[in-house]
Amino acid sequence: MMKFSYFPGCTLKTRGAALDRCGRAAAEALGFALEELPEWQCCGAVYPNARDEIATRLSSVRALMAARDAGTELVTLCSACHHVIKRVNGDIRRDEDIRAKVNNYLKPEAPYAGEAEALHYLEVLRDRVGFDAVKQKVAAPLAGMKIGAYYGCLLLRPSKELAFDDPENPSVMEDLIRALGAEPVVYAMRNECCGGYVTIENPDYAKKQAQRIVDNAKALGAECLITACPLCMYNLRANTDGSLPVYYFTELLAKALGVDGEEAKQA
Amino acid sequence: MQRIGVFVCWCGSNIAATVDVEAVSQALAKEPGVVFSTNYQYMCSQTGQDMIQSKIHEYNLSAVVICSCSPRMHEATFRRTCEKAGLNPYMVEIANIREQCSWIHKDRAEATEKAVILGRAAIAKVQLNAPLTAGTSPVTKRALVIGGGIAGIQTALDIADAGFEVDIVEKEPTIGGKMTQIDKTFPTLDCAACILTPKMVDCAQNEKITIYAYSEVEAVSGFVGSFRVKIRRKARYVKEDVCTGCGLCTEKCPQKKVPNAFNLGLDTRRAIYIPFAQAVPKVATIDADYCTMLRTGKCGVCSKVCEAGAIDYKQKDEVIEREYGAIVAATGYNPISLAQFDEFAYSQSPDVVSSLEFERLMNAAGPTGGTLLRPSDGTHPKTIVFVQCVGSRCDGAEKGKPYCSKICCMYTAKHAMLCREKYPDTDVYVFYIDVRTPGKNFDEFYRRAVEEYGVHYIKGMVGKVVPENGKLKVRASDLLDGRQLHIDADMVVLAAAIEPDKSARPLATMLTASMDTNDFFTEAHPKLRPVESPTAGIFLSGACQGPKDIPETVAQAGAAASKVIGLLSKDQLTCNPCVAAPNEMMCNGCSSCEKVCPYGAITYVDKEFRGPNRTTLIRRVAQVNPAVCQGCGACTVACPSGAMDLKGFSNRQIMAEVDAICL
Amino acid sequence: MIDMMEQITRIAGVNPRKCMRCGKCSGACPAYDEMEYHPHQFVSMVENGRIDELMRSKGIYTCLSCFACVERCPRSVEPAKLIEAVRCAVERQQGMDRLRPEAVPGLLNPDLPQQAITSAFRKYRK
Amino acid sequence: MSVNESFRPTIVAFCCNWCSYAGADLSGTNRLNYPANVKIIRIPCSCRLNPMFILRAFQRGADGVILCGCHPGDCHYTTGNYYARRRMTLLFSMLDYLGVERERTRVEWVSAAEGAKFAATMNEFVETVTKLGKNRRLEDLRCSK
Repeated sequence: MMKFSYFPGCTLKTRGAALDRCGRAAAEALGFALEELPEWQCCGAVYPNARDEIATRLSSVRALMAARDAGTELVTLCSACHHVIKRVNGDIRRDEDIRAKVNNYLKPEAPYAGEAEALHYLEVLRDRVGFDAVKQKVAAPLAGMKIGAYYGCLLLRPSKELAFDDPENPSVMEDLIRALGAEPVVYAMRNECCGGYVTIENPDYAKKQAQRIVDNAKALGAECLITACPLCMYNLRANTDGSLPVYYFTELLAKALGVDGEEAKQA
Repeated sequence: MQRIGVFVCWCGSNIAATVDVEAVSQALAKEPGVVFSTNYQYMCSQTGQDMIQSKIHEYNLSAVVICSCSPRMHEATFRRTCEKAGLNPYMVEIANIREQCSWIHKDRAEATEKAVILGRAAIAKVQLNAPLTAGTSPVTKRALVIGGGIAGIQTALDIADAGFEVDIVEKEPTIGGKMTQIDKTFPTLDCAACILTPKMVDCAQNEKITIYAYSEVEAVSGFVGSFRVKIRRKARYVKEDVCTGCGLCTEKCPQKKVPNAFNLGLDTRRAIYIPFAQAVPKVATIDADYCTMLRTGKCGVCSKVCEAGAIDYKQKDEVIEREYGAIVAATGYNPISLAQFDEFAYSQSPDVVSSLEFERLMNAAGPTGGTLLRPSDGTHPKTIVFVQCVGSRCDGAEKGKPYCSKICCMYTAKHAMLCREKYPDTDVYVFYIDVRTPGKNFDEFYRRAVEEYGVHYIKGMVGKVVPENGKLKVRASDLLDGRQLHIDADMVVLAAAIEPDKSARPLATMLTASMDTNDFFTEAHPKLRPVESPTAGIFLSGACQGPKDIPETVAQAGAAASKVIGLLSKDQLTCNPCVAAPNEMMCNGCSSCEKVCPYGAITYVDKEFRGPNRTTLIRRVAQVNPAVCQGCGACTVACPSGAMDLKGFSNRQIMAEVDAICL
Repeated sequence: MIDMMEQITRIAGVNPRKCMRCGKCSGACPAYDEMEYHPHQFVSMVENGRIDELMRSKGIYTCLSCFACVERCPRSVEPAKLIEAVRCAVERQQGMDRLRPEAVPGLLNPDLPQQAITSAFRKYRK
Repeated sequence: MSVNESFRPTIVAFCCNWCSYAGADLSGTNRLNYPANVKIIRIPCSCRLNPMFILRAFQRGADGVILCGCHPGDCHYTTGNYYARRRMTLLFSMLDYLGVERERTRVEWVSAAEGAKFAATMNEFVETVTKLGKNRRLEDLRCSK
């Protein structure tokens, strides 16, 4: 059985519990194990764009180091955590200065040089499990559902560093939707910002942002949206007219696989 | 010991500003063998050359060292100068104290010291120079033009006009290239087909020109004057000499759903097709990927309707071999793939089109018969947004090209103007970074688009296109007005960057012609030899050398032709005398050299040698054919006994240079 | 001022001189109308040493860090990184935190994910 | 470090005529600086470089030797740079055996269009060799009396 280190992140233990719970249930059904890192800390929440910020990079490095020591790849479900961890890993690999400072600070037994691989759950489905294998495991196909995948920013950009998918025309969630037996709806706003944390300061502006996304998806025929980010989820639900239901992608995945069906409906 | 003359050039201030030329000539005067040393302002000028010649006589010089610009610049000039004064031209060595010294160093003392050392190395080498005599090789009086677009066509016509045979190899079923797909041409707005198709017909009718359409160059060997080229003639499944081009088969073929490449997939054609009405040669071709007969063995409709009996389902690719004296690369360009720029929603909406697709949508022979209609629903677009520089002028290797594609500003002005002329009720926006219109009547043309036709030119760039409810929601910046624009457009036209055709890279490898980092062919000199490759006998025509519009392409095509004519009009070419030669006394006939020679210039003969006690013995020794050897020197290093050496770059000469530098 | 400019470009790790003034960043920016200086102006103002004005602007808190300008910039100038650098320069000063811990309880609502608060806290604080 | 500041290594650069020598010219045309202790010897092709030349340079006091040729696949003589690459690989292990540091000898592919790469390569190579310090001189026992 494939084994991965798993980093849930703060929100997945609370408000975003459905993302976590369904993700774990689906992993089990698909035959790979997510082993939660012991004593994991915050990923850092936002990637420090400033090159000279070291402290905010440290907690990601701790998670990465733990995965390296466990000899497994590090999987995250939350796009924000994934974004931070993957980019910090890239910094460690690319930037000698950051690498030296981080190692000086943490003084690990074995210096960390970016040996671990940071993966998003979707990448695991695409590159390790394969969508054909997912399709074979689907027990209750989501036939007839028209689903718009919402990517947001953090999964895709900057593509140079995240190398997750085509940043302007991604396909991994659409492929997943197809594997689950539903019909993907491609709409251009799927990689535009949901409003992010600006909702705290300026909810009106966040509302405008989120509503545009929903309008575009609806115009193209989507009946619901899926996302991989709790903050996107919040903005798409709380800052729109609520005309489109929004799910975590793992909720629909678990539902199609026939696990955790009851809970997915409640979510 | 040679009697050496040293001539240090100032190159105006190019050298003299950073190198103390007087000190260099004085220092070099003390080197062994130097009997005369001087410096002068412009050594390559007539006065400079005259001085060299008079000093050769005056001091009875046997060898000359010139400290000047790169030998790639003026070695030939100075060799000729010395030859005229009775010296063997290969008794001249150049010390490169400009490109490799004065231009890269700022410190005068340092640069002067380096110039002296470079001069000393050249003196050490010339001490060991020997007079060399160049042999000759014959010229095959036939040229090959690779690529049958406007560049190739013009080059071929001009060469044929001078009386030489020319072959055109074109990978598509017809010649004509990109220009056949273009609707109107700037800045005169005459129709592209009207000016191109007569030239295509001229090619077909010219008895000096042979067209190998639907063919590709497969291998090239040989060298200037006698290249041997293998050409793969791809199977058309139609006998080219029997087909009359009546087109009946292309109407009767039941396979109707083939994307029409000529219209860039905007409509469909049959599996057997003639790309367009004026194709040359006007012969049908079967698309093997779609033909039911070729795929399943059941159909044969085209064969039944063909009265000439031209269809041949069993036709195979054929490889022919031809000899040429000169080769012209005219492989042209393509727009880049827009897949990486989907912020413009090219893959998401059929109403977002490339500029070349827009040409087809405006063209009377195009999929809409010349009426501008949206590909999605066939309605007239009322608001059209043009985006310039899509993929041009990009930094970094991940996306796009670092260069300006040169033609987009003008064709976009043309498109915008034509839209407004044909459909005055359309709103036309052009988003630009810079409008670049150098060229005769070009800027006037662009201004007319703005002033007379009312095209909205907006300095800014589109950041996102969102297809929604039949509209394209365009988000863009207007930098001069300082606002973000939101335009509901009906069509978006992307001016995609252009790149060299994909076939150019493998071709360059076959031709051993060099390319730049963007896969454009490199010219022998960026200013003075713009249509020649550094590889002798290879010439460049059109956009394969860099982005070009039609007038420039035609001008360059003619220039390339004149260079080819100059070459083919010679009966003999002077060979490079710097060839390999074995010392037969040391050669043991091991064949190591023969194995590494890329030209097959080395053979072996059994030769009689004097043995001890008046005996003779027969030994197998290497022989180099000086007309075939290109002087790379691979054999000289492979030779285990050190018998093989290279004239002009002998082991002793190079060692002498090493010694002089490391002193 | 030149020192400040060097500091900004060093923190950001990008070179504003690479900008060719195409304006694609400002065409892509979803927060354009919320900022008094727009992404392309940000780049040129950093280049021209007008850091003070940028440090006083509200726009540095409106940038969503959505990286649309970073992704689409054809010249790898990546305006968001410059904006972040200016924000850092402001917040690293004494008493210039935009968000104080005391303010957090008032922002909480039962649906708002922790991530939003944590992110804002990281973004708006030294 | 202070020891090395005054040390200016002698560097011999062998450049093939078609690509790298032209690339070196281009870096001159573009006024791209590299240290004056790099001296270029023009050879027709990288495959003309007899490993003997490198040994000779080290005998005569060179501190570093660099060979520049066309990119693999782009050789003017089709295959010359492949021969050069193979020969240099052998020479490297021999130099190792002789005790000459690996970093003192280098092979780089520089095309005629890569003036900037040529200058950057030379700058970097000179820096590397400067850090290594003076080379011990190989002795030619045939010449010793």
